[in-house]
Amino acid sequence: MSLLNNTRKTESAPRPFALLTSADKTRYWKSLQEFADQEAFQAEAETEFAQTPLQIEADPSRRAFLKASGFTFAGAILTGCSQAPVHKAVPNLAQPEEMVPGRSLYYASTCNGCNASCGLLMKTRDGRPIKLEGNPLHPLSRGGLCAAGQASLLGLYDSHRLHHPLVRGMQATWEDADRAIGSQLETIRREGGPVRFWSTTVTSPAREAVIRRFLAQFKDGQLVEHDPLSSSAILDAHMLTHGARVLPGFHFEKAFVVASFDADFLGTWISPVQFSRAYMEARNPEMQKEAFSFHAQFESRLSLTGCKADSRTVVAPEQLRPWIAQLAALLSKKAGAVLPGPALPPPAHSMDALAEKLWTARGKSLVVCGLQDVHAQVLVNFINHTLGNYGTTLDLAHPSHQHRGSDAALQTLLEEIRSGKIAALFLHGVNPLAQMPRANELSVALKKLPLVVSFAERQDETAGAAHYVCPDHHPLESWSDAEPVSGAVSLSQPAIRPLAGTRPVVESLSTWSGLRVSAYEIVRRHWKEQVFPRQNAEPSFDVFWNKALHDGVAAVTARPAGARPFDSTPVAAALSQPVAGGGEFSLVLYPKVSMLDGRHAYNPWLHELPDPVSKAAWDNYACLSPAAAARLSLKEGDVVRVDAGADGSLDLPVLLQPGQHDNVVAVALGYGRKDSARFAEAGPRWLNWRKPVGENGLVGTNAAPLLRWQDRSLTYTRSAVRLTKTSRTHPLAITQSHHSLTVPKNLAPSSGSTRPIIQEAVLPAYLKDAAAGASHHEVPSQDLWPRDHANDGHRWAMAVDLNACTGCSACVVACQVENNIPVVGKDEMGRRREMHWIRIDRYYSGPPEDVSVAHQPMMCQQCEHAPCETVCPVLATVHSAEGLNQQIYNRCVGTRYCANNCPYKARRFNWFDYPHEDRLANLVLNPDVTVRSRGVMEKCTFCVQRIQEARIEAGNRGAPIADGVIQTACQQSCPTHAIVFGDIHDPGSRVSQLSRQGRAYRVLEEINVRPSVNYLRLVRNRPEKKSEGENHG
Amino acid sequence: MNSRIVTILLCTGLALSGILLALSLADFRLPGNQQGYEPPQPIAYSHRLHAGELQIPCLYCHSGAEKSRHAGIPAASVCMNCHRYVTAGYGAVRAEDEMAAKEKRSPRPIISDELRKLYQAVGLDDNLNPAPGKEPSPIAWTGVHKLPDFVYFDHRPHGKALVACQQCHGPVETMERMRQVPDLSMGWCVNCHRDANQKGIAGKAVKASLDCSACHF
Amino acid sequence: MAELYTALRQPLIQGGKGFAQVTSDVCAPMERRPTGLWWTAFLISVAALLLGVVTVAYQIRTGIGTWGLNNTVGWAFDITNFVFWIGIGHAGTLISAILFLFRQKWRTSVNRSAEAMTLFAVMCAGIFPVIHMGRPWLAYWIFPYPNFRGPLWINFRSPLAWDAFAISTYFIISLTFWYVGLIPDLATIRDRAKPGLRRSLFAFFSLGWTGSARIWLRYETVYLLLAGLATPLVVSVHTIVSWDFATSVIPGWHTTILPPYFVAGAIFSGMAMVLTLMIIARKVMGLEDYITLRHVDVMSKLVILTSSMVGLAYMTEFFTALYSGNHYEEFTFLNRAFGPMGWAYWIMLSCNVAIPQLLWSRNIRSRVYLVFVISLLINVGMWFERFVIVVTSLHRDYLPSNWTSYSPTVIEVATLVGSFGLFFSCFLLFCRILPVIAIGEVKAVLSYGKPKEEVSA
Amino acid sequence: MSRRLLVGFFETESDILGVTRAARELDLNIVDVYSPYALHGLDRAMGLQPSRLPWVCFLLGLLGAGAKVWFEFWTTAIDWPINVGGKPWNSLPAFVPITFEVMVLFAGLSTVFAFFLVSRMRPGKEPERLLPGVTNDRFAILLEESDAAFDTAKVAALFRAFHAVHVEERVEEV
Repeated sequence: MSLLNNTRKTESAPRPFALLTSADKTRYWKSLQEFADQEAFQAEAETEFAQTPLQIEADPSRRAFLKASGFTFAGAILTGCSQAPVHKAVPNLAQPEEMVPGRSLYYASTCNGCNASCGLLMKTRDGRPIKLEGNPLHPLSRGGLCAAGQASLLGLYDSHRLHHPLVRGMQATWEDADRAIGSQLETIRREGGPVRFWSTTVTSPAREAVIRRFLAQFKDGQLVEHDPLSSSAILDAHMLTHGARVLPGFHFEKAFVVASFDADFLGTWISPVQFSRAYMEARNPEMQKEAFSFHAQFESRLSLTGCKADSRTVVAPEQLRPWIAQLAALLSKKAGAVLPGPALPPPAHSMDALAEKLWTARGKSLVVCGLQDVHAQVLVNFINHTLGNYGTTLDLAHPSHQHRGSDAALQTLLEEIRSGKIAALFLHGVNPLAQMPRANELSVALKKLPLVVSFAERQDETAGAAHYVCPDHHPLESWSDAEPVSGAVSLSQPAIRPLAGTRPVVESLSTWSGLRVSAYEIVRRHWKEQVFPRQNAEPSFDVFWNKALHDGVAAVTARPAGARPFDSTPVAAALSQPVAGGGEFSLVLYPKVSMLDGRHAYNPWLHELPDPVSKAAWDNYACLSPAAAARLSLKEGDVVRVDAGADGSLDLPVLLQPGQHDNVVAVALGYGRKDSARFAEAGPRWLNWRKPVGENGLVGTNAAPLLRWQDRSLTYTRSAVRLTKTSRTHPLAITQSHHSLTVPKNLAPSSGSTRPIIQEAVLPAYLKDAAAGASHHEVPSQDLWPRDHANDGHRWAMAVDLNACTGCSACVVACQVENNIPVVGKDEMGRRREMHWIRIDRYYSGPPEDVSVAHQPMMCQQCEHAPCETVCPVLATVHSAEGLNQQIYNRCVGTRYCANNCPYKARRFNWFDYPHEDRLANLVLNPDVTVRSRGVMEKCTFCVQRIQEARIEAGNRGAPIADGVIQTACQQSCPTHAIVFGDIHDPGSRVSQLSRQGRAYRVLEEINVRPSVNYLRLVRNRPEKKSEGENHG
Repeated sequence: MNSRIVTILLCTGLALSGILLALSLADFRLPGNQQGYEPPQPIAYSHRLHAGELQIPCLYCHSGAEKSRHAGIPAASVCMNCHRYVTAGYGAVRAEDEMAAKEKRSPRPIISDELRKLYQAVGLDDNLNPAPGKEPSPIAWTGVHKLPDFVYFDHRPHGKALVACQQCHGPVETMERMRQVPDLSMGWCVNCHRDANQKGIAGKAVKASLDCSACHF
Repeated sequence: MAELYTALRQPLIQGGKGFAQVTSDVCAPMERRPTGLWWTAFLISVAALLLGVVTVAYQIRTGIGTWGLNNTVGWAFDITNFVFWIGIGHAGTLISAILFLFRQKWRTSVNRSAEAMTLFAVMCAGIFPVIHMGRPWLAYWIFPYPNFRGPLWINFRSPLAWDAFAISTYFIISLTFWYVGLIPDLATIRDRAKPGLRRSLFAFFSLGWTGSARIWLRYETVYLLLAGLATPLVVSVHTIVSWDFATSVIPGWHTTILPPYFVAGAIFSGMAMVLTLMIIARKVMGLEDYITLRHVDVMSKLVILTSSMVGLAYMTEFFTALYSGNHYEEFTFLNRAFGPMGWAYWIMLSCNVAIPQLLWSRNIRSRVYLVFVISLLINVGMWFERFVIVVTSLHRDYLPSNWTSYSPTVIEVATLVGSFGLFFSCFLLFCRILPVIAIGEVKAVLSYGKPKEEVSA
Repeated sequence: MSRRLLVGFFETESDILGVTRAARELDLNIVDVYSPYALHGLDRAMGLQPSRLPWVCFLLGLLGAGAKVWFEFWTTAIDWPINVGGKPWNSLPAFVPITFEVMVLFAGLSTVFAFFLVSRMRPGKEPERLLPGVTNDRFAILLEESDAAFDTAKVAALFRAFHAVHVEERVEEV
């Protein structure tokens, strides 16, 4: 596909040495005659130089040299005038009707960033996807898209992707691979050996059908699903209590009281985008008023969900099940029943209050648990059953298919692999050698198997051990579908022709089944036969298909999960389980919102994304509470050895994490992956450049070896690990070094020590006064000067609801993709030179053992009295007639005065030329936004390119720009709709409504810079006066 | 001695260069100014013939100007709309017809040299049948009006405001080969915007933005 | 305004010199071969200069990222050095122009080299605003010149634009002032020199000076006018430099006291630098008779005066901040003194306020080596004053999430060293090729051959 | 035509001032006086008018300031008004610093150039009528011999009275 215009916008202002570089590739012209006869001119130009200064070298006199150089210089000036590179414009041979060069087209699809399968809109330009956005029509994600989903776009343009199949590690053709695999499968078909297809939960019903058909050819063919971030215990517990291995649908929007035991449902648990949106629906103070939900969180480390909790209790991981048991006992007492099993110690006061709240909100409450512990999950099921939540906030009629993996099945599979019984093993979406404990053993066992086929897109750890690697398409290149929740089906369609010689799994499987069918055929046929009959609304399949393709989603009848009524038999057994313990420290392995299970370890955008809680990027680390670190006399960045005895040990840098249990060390999964070896040289190189990778040559350390099997579950916690300090240090790239709005005690001024940057109110106070929690209210003072600037047109403004913001950081990545923000690497991040235009400030308050956390998205506030503008000597940042603080990159000389004078420090400087050498990766660049060069200031402009596009489109139609038509990238991606953008001069617009609310305030409005961003105060469902132990355990 | 000769030679050379420079001063432009740029094109397409004589509207070929930022260079398929039938200049076809009439034979298809390049590009042979074994390959035109990469000019609002194409592209209908007429400098853009705000365009008041972010973002 | 002489006062120029003696004394260093000491100093300076050139070239090639700056601290060594050098420069103008207007005759021995110092310091200072730019090759954009962008002018509201005008005006006027002062001396040297290149050069630059009384009359008028212009200019330049900070919104920068504070500080640091250089020059070049202990004494007193002014400014701004009730303002100053960069504040305070008070003692004033050490410490302290203002205000500003630290890289340190290299290389060259003492003006204050009343008046 | 000039050389400031005053009292035509430094009172002794250079300085300074303030106003408020930080188009207070600097620049440079112009000084100019030693340690007075008041004896006595160290005659082409 040929592109009309240049695919990359670069800023090409004169560079210092540009004149001295020769133009060996591009042809230059000086005058028309010369241009007409380029070759002759070239020859002439060459002789002109060749005959003069060089021949004088025989005469060494200084005079001659000076003369020669003078002449050369004059000649250079003569020949150097008016040079401009010739650029080719190559139109299509035949123009597809809907494709207009320079116009973006949006196609609906399904996200493949994790198993949650959110709805996607793929923005394509000139035949290539350049941005992924949430699909507002999708019933679960409803327009939101998380950071990992946004960033998965970069995987498409990853030059390290496999571009061809590998046969025993060697490049091969598909014919060779097919022939070899086909003949081996033929043998297995004849001889009947066991065939296993090991995959993460197959969210695509069409693919599942193909896999099952493929496996059906063999006497013993099995699909083994396993999720690296497993929810197996929930399904297993439902098997015990409801007779069906089912993951219920969670309806946070219907829950007025939410109790979560270690479930990070706003961050990484099962379907965070869906849950965040639903959760916030029950927490909108304007809409909800009294029905504002109450959220209690019990966890051992500070999760993103814990940050939002109204009541957060720090509990050691081993103690979580006993706490659940207590809650179960309290609730069963209220229900008038006695809990079978041994007596429990008397409950904590806070538990009592929570039980009371839950009991009051029977049927409108929700208790969730993220533990990989079947017994704990059984108890949670019991609690939810007692509260009557099944059928209201827990949906077994529309179960989730997002996580179906079974740890037990996995364990069986691993045993089979070790025993060498398996004849053929297919691996899709899993990377066991990086995700499983005892990987060495597994690697040896894998190599002994007769046939191991991996469908990995990249040569990951496991692909290296496979006999054949048959790389799958990137999800944006292929047809697929998904049914994340029973009844909600969605389609995936390709946004680009495959960039490399890859092949969709379903095509590979159909090829090996004897008849190659294209993925499109497979999906369409599946929908015709399986999906279409599940709906009655549309009689014609073609219409149904086209509509589903257009919308990306379709609603069909759900498939019953076959759940039986609650059976309390397993509860007694769950209660009588012994509690593990012992040892000073327990290890908690957790996923980060960026790296998740590590499948995105190739993705620099996600590595660069600071963790919204720790604010650290480009690493995983051992989180310790400040007290624990003090006990071990560890400082941030000291390398500590986390020793789990026979299972191995990890050496990790320490990060101090308030709000964490003092006996817990928490380590993120998904790091130390082979895919991250490519970052060994990342970032601008200079004298003091520091490697972004650790001693292992990888980003972070893989913590998977410390996963633990317990009761046929792969659990993420482990008791009795030993921590020993090593003598090494490993600098961490932490992008926020002061964590609180309170200034250090010794520097506290008499006028108060806490800054009103984030304002918050408790719910009772808010209900009395919508403006509760306001710091001093200052009426914007009069100007010293006349108001010269009529502003009668649009005036763009933004409202950010701090109550809705979970800190998930989707906006950060969305902005990075939209605005061509470069990846600067760990060293630069550590030097506090991150380039993100929007950042999530995270502030702790309260004592370290009971921290409250607030997140604040911070971007350019587009001040009406912008301090940055006045100080720019060259008019590179000035105000637009519509209230935007414009930044003109090509005018900027880079004095950084504007950034110094920005009270919000929202400006970003190009300290170096950040790499743009990867021509494939450059295809992701947004052609609507200039790529900035070194020495230039940049910042958020409220996505002015989108404003311009909307204005021009509206102008062409002759209609005004409707509210909501322009969505900034951050706003579009936000799962909770915390960011609203619009015209504040339009009294009906959402943004002006929000800005008039009692909760609205402006950060630093006392300095009269008049920011255009209104923040809405955070409201916490806490009692007005904190009495001891009331809400905090 | 030797040095003196060299000096004389150099001085002469420099003087000659100086004369050359003086002559080219009339042509002198600041870097980036490509006023008068008139590169040869792979096919000697004549705007004078198509837009001038034949009066084909600009938007027939450059249809993107209404829908997109870029006016676009027409796809070869657009050329083929007419050139499926028109294969050579009128004169050449007449001559062949006369010759055929004279020689009492049916006229042979005449294909002009320039149009042959088009047919080759779309993979057709001289009888306008798909040429076996010939990959169609797009025509690499040489861009004439090029703005720096940090400038986002958009054709849509200008067309909507009834700015004539010639305002920026010059009298294209008289050009045998495409030539850049204005200097396309920022001042040129800005001053046109100012004029338009004062005088309106085609008798209609317009609001042409003078904001930086109208073009730079 | 005649000076009062008491019996205790020494004459300004010692050794009962005649006019010819003065001429030959001052010209001697230019006419003999450079000493080993000079060569050593010069080579060290040139080496430092080369180091600076290399590091600046590396920085321009690679990017400002080679400095230790970050998103919060956008200026550090660059602007610190800029303000420091500009401050150094101010003493030269003060000694030449302001003391000239006040008819302080003792200035004649030091004004020439003080003016040269001004020029070189302004050169050093001028480098930093250029190289601190992300795209220094576009530095000319901050001047309003006709262009093809609309035309697009510059932002006359920006203190950086003011800076550009102030610095260039300051340099041009200082250069003019210095050159005008040199013309008679150039003629003197021209007339001493044997025919040859040296004479031709001096003849070229002495503009045909003959010493005619008619021209002397105009010359005096011009000199007076230039002094009258340079005096408000020197005040305006540092006021404008202080506006870089004072017009901002950053707590610690945004204070109205900054202009007088900066001017006082500039004169203070300049005096210290003049003292340093003079003490070296009189020793190295054998000019003890011209730059006498009395000069050192007078300058020391000025140092005490300006030091006290600076100290008052420090106290005032601290008091204002604490009394303001403005949280951010209060915090910034507490943080300056007791925060993580408090050490810089205390270096500043001790070097600029505490140590100069020693000069109240005549004993210390009369010991040249002690004065020398104190002057060096003041230079250090004044550098830190600018560092404190620039960095400690920035590194912890409004939003705590932005708080960072700052530490310089080797590139920044080498650039500072390089600027010293440039300064001293220029100064040493100046000592070799031009009269370091204004011969004509010294002759005018000699007691030799004066009417009685003039001498004693 | 040529004229004859008598040059008297003196060694001290008091002598040259004295001889000049005396010569003026005698109504001698003092062509010029030369000194190695600026002599106070010599202008009075010679009866010279004060220089008019301050006017040049004042007027050109005024011109510079006026031109600059107009230029700043024209560029920011008229030619292309751009909203900078919400400040008014005519931000006069902000224009003051540069206006002042340009005023000083104009005044200073124009004064110096005017001085060079009226004194006929230019780079590379060979000094006219260079008397030996006057740039070092000698003072010299030039009297026109053709003057009616000129009396050789009187002048000789005068010179002697003021300790002339050397006297010579010069013939100059006019």
